[in-house]
Amino acid sequence: MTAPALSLSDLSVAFGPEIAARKVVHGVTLQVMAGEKLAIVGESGSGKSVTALAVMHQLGRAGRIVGGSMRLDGEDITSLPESACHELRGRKVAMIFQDPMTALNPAFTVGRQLVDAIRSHDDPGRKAAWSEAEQLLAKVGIDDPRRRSGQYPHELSGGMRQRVLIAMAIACRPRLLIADEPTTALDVTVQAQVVALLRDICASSGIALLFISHNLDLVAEFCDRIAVMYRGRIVESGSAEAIFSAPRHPYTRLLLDAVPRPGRPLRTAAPAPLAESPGEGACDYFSRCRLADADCHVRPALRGAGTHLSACWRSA
Amino acid sequence: MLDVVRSTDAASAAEASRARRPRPLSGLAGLVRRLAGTRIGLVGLVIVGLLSLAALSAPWLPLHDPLDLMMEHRLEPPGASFLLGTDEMGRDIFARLVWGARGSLMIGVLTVAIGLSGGLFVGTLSGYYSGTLVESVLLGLMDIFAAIPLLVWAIAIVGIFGTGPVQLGPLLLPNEAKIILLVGLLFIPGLARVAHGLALAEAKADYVAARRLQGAGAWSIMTSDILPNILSPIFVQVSVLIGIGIIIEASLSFIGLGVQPPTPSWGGMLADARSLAFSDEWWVATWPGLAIFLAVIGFNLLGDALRTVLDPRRRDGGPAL
Amino acid sequence: MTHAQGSASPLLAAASAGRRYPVAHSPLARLFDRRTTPALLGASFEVQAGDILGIVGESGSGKSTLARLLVGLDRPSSGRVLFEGRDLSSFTAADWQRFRNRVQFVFQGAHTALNPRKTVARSLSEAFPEPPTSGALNALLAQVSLGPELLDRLPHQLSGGQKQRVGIARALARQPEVLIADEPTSALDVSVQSEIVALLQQLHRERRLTLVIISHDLGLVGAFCDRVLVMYAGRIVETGPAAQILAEPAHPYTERLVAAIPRGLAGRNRQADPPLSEAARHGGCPFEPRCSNRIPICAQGEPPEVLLGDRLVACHLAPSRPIIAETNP
Amino acid sequence: MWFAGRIVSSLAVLAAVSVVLFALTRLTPLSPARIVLGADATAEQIQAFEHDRGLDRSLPAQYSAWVAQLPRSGFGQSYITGRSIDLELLESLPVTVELVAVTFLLTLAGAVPLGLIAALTEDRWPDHLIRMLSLMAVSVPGFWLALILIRVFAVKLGWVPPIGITPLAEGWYAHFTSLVLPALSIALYYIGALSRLMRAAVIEVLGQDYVRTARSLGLSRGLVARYVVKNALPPFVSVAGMSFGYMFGWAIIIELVFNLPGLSRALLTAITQRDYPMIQATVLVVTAMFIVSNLVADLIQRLLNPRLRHA
Repeated sequence: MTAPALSLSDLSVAFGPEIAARKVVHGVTLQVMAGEKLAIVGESGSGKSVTALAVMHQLGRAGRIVGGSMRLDGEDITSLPESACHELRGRKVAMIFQDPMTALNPAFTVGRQLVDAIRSHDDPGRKAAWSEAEQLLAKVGIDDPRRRSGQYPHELSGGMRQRVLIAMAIACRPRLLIADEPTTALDVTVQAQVVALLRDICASSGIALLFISHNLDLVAEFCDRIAVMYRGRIVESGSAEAIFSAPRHPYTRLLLDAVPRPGRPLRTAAPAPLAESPGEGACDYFSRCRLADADCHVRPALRGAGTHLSACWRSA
Repeated sequence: MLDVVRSTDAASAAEASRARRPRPLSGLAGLVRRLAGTRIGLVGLVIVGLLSLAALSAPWLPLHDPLDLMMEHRLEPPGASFLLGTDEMGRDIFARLVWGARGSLMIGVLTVAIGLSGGLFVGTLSGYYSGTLVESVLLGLMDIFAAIPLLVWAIAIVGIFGTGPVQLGPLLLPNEAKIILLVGLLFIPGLARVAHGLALAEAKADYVAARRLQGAGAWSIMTSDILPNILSPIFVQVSVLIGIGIIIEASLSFIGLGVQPPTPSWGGMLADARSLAFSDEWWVATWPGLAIFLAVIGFNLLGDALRTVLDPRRRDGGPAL
Repeated sequence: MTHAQGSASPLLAAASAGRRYPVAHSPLARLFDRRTTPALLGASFEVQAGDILGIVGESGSGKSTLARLLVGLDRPSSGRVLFEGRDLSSFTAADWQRFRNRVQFVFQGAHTALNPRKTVARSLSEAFPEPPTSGALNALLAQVSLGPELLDRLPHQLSGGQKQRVGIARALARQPEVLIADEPTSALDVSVQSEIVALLQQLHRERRLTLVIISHDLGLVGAFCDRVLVMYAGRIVETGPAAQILAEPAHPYTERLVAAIPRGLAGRNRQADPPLSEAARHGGCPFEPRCSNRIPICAQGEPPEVLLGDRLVACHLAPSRPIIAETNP
Repeated sequence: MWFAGRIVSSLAVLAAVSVVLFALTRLTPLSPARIVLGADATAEQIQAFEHDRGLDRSLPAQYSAWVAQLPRSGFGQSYITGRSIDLELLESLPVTVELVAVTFLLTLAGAVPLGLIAALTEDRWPDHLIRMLSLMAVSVPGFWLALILIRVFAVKLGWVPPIGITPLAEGWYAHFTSLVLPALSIALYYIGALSRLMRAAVIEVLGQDYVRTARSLGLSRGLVARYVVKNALPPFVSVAGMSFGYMFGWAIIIELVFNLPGLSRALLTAITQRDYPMIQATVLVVTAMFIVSNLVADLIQRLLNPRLRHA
């Protein structure tokens, strides 16, 4: 049996100095198989982006991994020296970010940046890299790649820039592609195209995709599995079908109800009145939960039969 | 190592350790307390505080007369009777330093006061009326001002008008006042440019549009919304500019165009000591130079501390001259 | 026929309102460079009291410009904006005062909507014509389900949803009849979005507030508004009842917008439209370069506005398309 | 197109500045005739002097006459010596320009690497050290530093001549070393100021999304550094250009300390003698240098920034 493209077990990440460290990711466990598309869904501050940055070893100086382990393609990458990180990034795992307007270097042409990405691992030589760059641009659906590669980022639309970034990310054929809200800053029609492009790339190249979003409707359209995060913990995980059609955690249900959908009246209940404040170790969702009762003063573990797990005492 | 985390998640996580919005000034006392909380701010406060105290209390301090020519004590080295020694004319160097601080600090502070009020006025007005003739005219004027190499013009103008007092209407301006006015005016364009950029960004902010929808007038919006919001990044530069003002004053006095003798000034003392700088009477040229250095570094330290305290996001190197 | 403040006049209306911005920034440069870029090419529509109107379009479609014209933040460079039948450009200072008491604006909940140095209490107090009592402030906050403990807070001490609620409260201070909201939820998390939408709905219900919601999210607008106005490249391309537009879009651009709404499992394996040239078109239909149904005439003449049942559609092909919704009850 | 516009506006600014300068020299309460002719000159003599030089005409008339003679006879003649001001400037200007050029090169050589090192080691000891040193550098008055340098390197150690400039004829090396101390006296401040600026610009760029993109793709350190520097340079170039102009001001003071035969001597002599045409010419030349250096900085900035180039 092949090793998963990415496997996180009990990963914890904290920010801030040692004495005043604040844990923002608590014991996250997940796996992404080759060619599989996993979505992490949650609101801002839920720790979904931090999890991704931890995999990239790009937590910055303030953040660090304080527990658990990460394996990429079977290889332990929990703690790596800087030189090994350089080997890791781009070649084994690549990441695209939310805002394509700022993610490209304004001082260089897009072709040059793509070529730099291609040549940073297994340099095929300048000429070969340029022709490869044009092929990549064509592959991500950019017309007239030769002309486009000579242009600067400010001459391209947002959708086109995100395509260029995707081309750069897959330039060195990584095993895993992490996309952190890659469509949030784009217009809806462009958003649909970018999602379709990511889906096609995974299907044709076998790259595993970790897709981070706050929109459950969007990820349910094309991801195989979904993990819902809340306050640094996975509160529900399972196949997209299971989560979407039979959500178990009240937070997942809230996320599903919150997105307006044509043909369905908005179910917009006023926020639940704040229950008595929970103590240490209570369920994180306690104060927002309508179902909370005495059991919920103890945080539930992620549990369930089969592959559909949830962390709620009320879930069936 | 060099990574700077920018994603929303990570940023909110790091928020605990680093404030992202400038906190509002809660009075001068609060500001001083926060400055003293940083190491460089504390050093800066102590230096600037001691110098100001010395300058203000000079008449009441048990000092020799700074103008008294004690020819029998010419060029005495530092010692018990003359703390820092005497100069070529037998004047007490320590007393002259303390009295010289008055001119230096006053000129430094007042030039910046002029530059600041002018710069804020022009910057706020032109930023608020962006895209109108008001902005074009004001910025054009500032461009002309900014095309002036400050020091050369100061030298030339003082040269042209002479170092004597100048009658300006009912006012008789001593040379110090001329320098203050001149350097202050020349400080305006730099500050106005910065203020303009900041005011422009604020004027485009939605909360300003909201104020207009409430029917608030331009003046009210400029004074109660825009000005308070651009103040702290500008304030950061003030301290540094005071230091520059002090250096300019000392330089002008050094070449004889600044504070006129017999009034003691640090630059003037160095001019007197020029020939001695190469001899063994090292103290004559050392102390006034050190005094300038200390004063300027005090203000620069304060400036750095202000930057950390008031505006953690902007980290520019301050104005260069 | 003229209405003098007659009840027949719509509350708020735009009559071929357009806005062009000069390319040159300074008035001096404008003497030499007279080029302008159009942000809005002429929009006509009416808002009746009690309506919830949604204006949808992608970035650069002119929807925010339109919102600014409606509320008087900007003046049209062609056409007119009318309030109760009167042209805003003929307003006196007293008229503006009255207008501002009746029409207010909610900004995108981004970080610049509130002055970072003013407490909630101060920001709200300024919204009243007269300095309010603390009771009035508390009552205002209560309308947006916020407690008085927030009054002393500064914007950076509020969550995104709280900030947006304060923004709505600020607009409500003068008890307006019309609220125009520009992307009121786009800066917020989905779960908070729905709370803001619920609040706006509640205000509409309880105070018969007329709402104009500007958004890029057709899903949101469709679920929330009575009528929707779809904009593309500075033009209104389709207007009609929200349910009809969502169910049976008549304009090819609207069709694309509807198709792009994420719909969860139902949208699985849906094929996205292929990306098409994004070049702008001069003369002819603005959507022609991106349109998959285009015919030769689309490149030549501006499409006429065609009335299809309750809907207005600006498309050369519109008359020939079968409209099912029209025949359905 | 852009450049043409920029040149026109620069010329306009220069013209405006010359008007201000001209007006200032003519508005002084002291007639130059008093100074040239001495205290016991008669009223007739003064009138004749003023008439000769057109000083009794209206200000606009004087200005247009001055502008009209510029292309023919340059800046005219000195009131005092009667010598051609152009010749006088031709002797003194090269010295100052050379001093400023050496100063500028020293500044760049110091500020760029120090700023880079500080930015790349942000908040660790090399950064703290460089920041502390640069803070001290911007606090030292240049003329005092000059006195110290002379005492240490010229008088005590005898490495370089204490004052004056060794002509190029006596050898390249001797010529250069005679310029090092004055140049260093001016440069130290700018090394401090510009290294701080460089540090700030690099740190700003390091925080940009595209640097994160480059890192997340595993681009080599060298490449990332090139990405960073190219984006950090524009703000640096603009201030460096301005500094080049300002250095002329400090050069005037430092030249005095080192007794260099540059613009300083010309200007300060003219000032003590109230030689208004000379003052005017000197200040205008320095101002023109300042404007040109800003223009060049703008040009470089445009070349570095494709966004501006295409605008």
